[in-house]
Amino acid sequence: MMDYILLAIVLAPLAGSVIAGLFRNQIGRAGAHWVTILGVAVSCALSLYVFYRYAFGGAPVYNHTVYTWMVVDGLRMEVGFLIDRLTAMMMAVVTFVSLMVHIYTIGYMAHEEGYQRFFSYIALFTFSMLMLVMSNNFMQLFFGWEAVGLVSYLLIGFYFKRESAIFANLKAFLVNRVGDFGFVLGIAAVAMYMGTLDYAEAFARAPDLARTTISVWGDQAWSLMTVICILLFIGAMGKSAQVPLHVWLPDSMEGPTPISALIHAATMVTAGIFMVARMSPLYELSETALSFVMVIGATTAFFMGLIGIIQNDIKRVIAYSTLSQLGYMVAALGASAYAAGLFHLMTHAFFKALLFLGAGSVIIGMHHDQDIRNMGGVRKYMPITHWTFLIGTLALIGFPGFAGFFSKDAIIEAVHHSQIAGSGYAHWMLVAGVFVTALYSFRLYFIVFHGEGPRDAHAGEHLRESPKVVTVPLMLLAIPSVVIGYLAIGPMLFGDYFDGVISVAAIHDTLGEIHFEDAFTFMLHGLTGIPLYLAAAGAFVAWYVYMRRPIIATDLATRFDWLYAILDRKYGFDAFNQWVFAGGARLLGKVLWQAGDRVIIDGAVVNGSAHSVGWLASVMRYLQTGYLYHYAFAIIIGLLGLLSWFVIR
Amino acid sequence: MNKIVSYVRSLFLFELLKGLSLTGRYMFTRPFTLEYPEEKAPVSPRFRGLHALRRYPNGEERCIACKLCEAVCPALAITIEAEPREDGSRRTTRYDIDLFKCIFCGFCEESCPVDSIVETRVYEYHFENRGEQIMTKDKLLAIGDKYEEQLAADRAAQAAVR
Amino acid sequence: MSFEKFLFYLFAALMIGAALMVITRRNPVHSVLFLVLAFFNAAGLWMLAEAEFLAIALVLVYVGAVMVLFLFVVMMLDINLAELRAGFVRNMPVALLVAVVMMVELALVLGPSRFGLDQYAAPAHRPADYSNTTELGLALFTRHLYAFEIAAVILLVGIVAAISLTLRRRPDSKYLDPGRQVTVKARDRLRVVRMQAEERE
Amino acid sequence: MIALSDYLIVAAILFSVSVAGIFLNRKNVLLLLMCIELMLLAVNINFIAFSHFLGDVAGQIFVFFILTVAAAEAAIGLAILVVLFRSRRTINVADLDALKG
Amino acid sequence: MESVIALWNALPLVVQILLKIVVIMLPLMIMVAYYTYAERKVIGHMQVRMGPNRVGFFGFRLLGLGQPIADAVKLMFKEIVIPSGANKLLFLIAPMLSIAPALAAWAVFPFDAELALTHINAGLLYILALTSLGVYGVIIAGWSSNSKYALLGAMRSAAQIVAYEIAMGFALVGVLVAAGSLDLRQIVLAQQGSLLHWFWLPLLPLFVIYFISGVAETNRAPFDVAEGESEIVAGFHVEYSGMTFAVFFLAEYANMILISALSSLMFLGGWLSPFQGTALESWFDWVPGILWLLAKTLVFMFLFLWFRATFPRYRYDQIMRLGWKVFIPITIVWIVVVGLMKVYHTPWWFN
Repeated sequence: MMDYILLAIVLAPLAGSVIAGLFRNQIGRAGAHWVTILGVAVSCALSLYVFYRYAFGGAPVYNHTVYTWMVVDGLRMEVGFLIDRLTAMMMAVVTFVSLMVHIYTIGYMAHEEGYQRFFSYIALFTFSMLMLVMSNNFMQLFFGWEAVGLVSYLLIGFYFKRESAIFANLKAFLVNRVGDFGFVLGIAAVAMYMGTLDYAEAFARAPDLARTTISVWGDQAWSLMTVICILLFIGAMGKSAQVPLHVWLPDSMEGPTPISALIHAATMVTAGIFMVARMSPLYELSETALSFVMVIGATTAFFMGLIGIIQNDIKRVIAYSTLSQLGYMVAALGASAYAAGLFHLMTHAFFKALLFLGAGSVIIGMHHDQDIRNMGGVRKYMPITHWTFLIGTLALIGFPGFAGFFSKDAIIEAVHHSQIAGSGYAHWMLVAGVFVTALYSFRLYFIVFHGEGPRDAHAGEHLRESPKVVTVPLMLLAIPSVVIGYLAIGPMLFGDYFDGVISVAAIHDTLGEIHFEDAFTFMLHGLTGIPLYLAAAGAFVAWYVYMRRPIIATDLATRFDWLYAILDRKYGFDAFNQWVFAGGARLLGKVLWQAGDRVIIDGAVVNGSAHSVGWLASVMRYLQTGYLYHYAFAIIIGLLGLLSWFVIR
Repeated sequence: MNKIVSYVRSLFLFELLKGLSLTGRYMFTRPFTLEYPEEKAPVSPRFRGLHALRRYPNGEERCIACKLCEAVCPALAITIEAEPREDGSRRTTRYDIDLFKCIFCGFCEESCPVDSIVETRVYEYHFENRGEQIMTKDKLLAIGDKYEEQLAADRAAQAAVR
Repeated sequence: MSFEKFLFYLFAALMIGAALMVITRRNPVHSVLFLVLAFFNAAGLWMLAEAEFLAIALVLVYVGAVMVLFLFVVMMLDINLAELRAGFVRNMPVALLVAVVMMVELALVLGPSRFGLDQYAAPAHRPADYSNTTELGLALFTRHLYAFEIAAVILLVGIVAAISLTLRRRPDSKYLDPGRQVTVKARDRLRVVRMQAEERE
Repeated sequence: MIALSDYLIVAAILFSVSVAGIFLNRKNVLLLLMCIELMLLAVNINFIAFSHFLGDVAGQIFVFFILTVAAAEAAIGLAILVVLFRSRRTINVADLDALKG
Repeated sequence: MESVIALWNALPLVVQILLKIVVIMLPLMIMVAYYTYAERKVIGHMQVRMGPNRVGFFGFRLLGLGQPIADAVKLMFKEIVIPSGANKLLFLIAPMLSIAPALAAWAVFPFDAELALTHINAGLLYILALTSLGVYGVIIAGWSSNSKYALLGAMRSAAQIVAYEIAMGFALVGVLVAAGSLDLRQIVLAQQGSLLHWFWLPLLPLFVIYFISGVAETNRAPFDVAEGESEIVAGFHVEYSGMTFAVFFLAEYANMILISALSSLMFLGGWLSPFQGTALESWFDWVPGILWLLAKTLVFMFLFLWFRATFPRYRYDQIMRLGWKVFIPITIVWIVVVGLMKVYHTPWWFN
């Protein structure tokens, strides 16, 4: 029974995607969204059922191979499903958000070209993501990993006639390649040293290899586990956009807004988080790797948030916010608070999707103008969007009682309790990040929804609430954004929800050190902590600077122009990449082109052989009279010669 | 559907079998053949057979050499030469019909003002030597004499419609 | 000289003679007919070598079909014979030289000293109930099945090639399809339109 | 008794005759084709003779295939000839020098 | 009786063979002669005429039975005109080439279980080879006449014969698959049992195609475009007269008889009694097999005439279409079917 349910979960979106993609002209626009939504809805319903069974029914872990692709030298390449509470939660989140996005898309894309193609892509994405989270082996994980990357590429470049979109998707693709390179190496290392691609077997063998060292280059001894974990984490850095592989995510906002919500906020980018959590038995064996993870995460969390403050594109602000929040999750992972990371992942999925969709709703209202400087006072025209967006913002900054509050507080607490190297730095970064988060969030909120009406009066006339297909998902997403933290913190973080799924070494058990009685007391405890006041300060500063005295903002910008410039250039990552990697590659290409291609291949091999053949042919031409009988005579004379040789011999 | 039916029909050769059955049926009907020399088909009074020149009952030849028949003959089979006889009346000195040219159209008979040149019911004749096919005046008159009775009767019988 | 030997020499002589005629006749039609004769005699030789099936097949395939094709083409083409004969006499000495040298050499290689009766004894005659066809069929459909199928494919390709080479589409030719004429029904062609009667002016 | 060498020499003579034919009628594609047929016949006689004397039916199988291929060859050759004649109004080999380099 | 056998054995071999040939040829020639007579009679009656009925013997008309003899005598005494520019040798050889295969085929024809001139085990192949030679007479006659009409007729005829020979050959392949032998006697014996065991039933399409191809092979109506009186006067034998023409004439009818006989041999059980396997079998024991064969052959011969009286001439392209696009595919398909029936031992024929 379970087999069929799981297969149905995976294959229903795929079927929808295939039908919508291949028969797009036959089924038309409505057909495309019906078929994909049906597929995803089936998938979602079944996922929720599975989630119910695992979360409340206590169903046993399901780990079976469905199909063996091939067996190479004992290495089995299989398609299989590993379903436990982690997976069940991911499935539920992925399919639910995906379903919301599907419905929302009907409204958002209503007048766009490539409607069917879009639905095909997002359904395909759902399939890929499910394959990723449900896999029970590295092989399938990698398949899903690459498949979501592919869909992401396709979707960022959805407006393929727009040059910036092309650049953005190429950028995403290339940056992800860097990460994936590490990821593949990590998988290869797992296959090489553990001789298996199956999670369960690999985890079982991992402790035996904890002391193993290898020499990567030189004579330096590296801990095998550290190497594997860091390599895998490089993959996660690519996919989850951690510094310095984060550069693609802001640019990916070139894609349509539902995509930004679905892929670049709620689901795909969390693949890295999920993967690290899934690999917790490996990471627990390497403190170095954990430190690395934590530092990277904390850095991302703070510095990316800073950039968000000065962005003017509504989606980019949220994108940087996403980066920052991903940094929080990664930092939680580094602190071995996998559950906290996943908890934040879940809450973040809801409220970030909500924010993105809300932003999208505003964008629809503004007729696809994304610049916040042109907005303002939208509150009056779009009440539902406004209220849901406000909920999302509060959840994001961690307003007590909202989802983000619980998860973020838990992370900060966990990092605070962590003892590994870098935890002090990480803690301060994260705490400072809270202020930054509140600042950019409310800056965005105030600029967009309050203040003077739209700068372009003409736009204001047409500004009205978005259709039902847009607002309903917003409302549906707003509910979990408020309550999910309160409901889920108990079982997920401090209960037994992840027992047997995530393994945490006793010395790393940072969550265990947090004092927790129930969600309400946890909330009350939060009221006494610094983060809340920092958040409130951030919100206040945002109000004061951007609403009350807008002059301060420009004044600050001119006074601290060096800082502004740094932030505006995003710390120069792009320029660096452009100059070093792109320029270097170009230089290398030029050298190869000039020396390798033109001189050696073209000159010597191709033209050289052609010339020699030409010369040979000019000599041989005299043999080629074109008369049939000359050839016949040649044959006969040859035969005579052969015969003579026989006779004389 | 129609196509399929016709294809199946053609495959089973229905039409051919129908044709075969038709000829097969006729094979057993009585032949219509007349065994000619012994049996002869009836001949119409208007039959256009061998030519003849008629005479008046008093023995005077009817032909007055008006040459209408010569003029009307589409095959140019008739050749007439004429001179005044001693008694001054115009009569032919030569009246030849080349039977190899003649197409038996009957125009000469129609054009004749005196019912002189006529076509008899005779269709059994033959030639054995070159030149015999030219019916001279003498031969024609002889034929006319021989069948005068029947010729007269046929003309009389047809008088109403001529 | 046994009867068999007599037959052999008769067939051989006729065949060689016919072959000589093939290459020397002025008229290609005669050449083809002599070629047919040569094939007949070759079939006789094969009979003597107890290859009955192939002997008959030679007649059937070559004489019955291939040579008819040749004849057909020769008759159909309006060939300028004089032009093609040019150089016949001039080439004669070379041709004779090459042929004779080749013949002598071949005879030396294949002569009785290597392939005589003492080297290869004549096999005993087959019993009367021996069927060459059966044996050939058994070998053909078992051991040589793939080759047989390839041969079939080659023939098919030959058919296709020959047809596609010579097929000429004549777009200007007009013709009727009596089948369709016969099957047509009145209602396919005739449409009865009910019209309002017009008033007289 | 007829010796194997008898067959072989008959075939050799036939082969030489056809070679001479190729030399003599080098301008006439039709006769060239016929000479090729003669050559194949000579080869076939050899195969049959060997098959007979060695008691191996494989030689006859080979002849069978040669017959097949030769029939196809003749058909295609003649088809080419006809097409050629249609376009050039001649079958003179000397006029067919499009292959000339 | 013994004395006759002794006398026979005393004769030299050559004479024996000649006598045997005469014994076969004489009735055949008489049959050919009277076949022409029958043709005129039958077609006459189908067209509600009487046909020849005058020439008789000794002053008696006898339904015109003397007609073929009279025709033969007339043709024998007519002048053989050789057209100017004709290739004289080939012109004279052509009729012989035309009739020779038609007669030679009878050498292996089994008239009864033991009654055949020679018995070879590849008889079917032999007959196929010989019938494939018939085209030479036509083609050489057409070419050597130095006449456009004759050449056109020969071309048509050659193409037609070659085309239909393939269908015919395939039909025969079906027969030999069914019988499992190339031996004509074995083919007949394989049909033993009853009327329903004869091959006409399992090989019905092949049977029909074989016979129709036979009609086309002999250039008979409705496939007689090679003669095509209306367009090319008389086809390949326009220029022939007298005895040379007579030989062509004979060849045509001899071929028709051969096709008929072969059809009855291969599809209607040859000399086998049609009452075999029924209650009537013993009643007809006294009938010699050859009479059954003759009766079956006569049926086919009658069919030839019937066709001619019934069907209008095919157009040339239709003939080619029928041969290549209809008959050959059908035969190939049916050979496969026969093969399957054989493999699976379909009752009643192949068990």
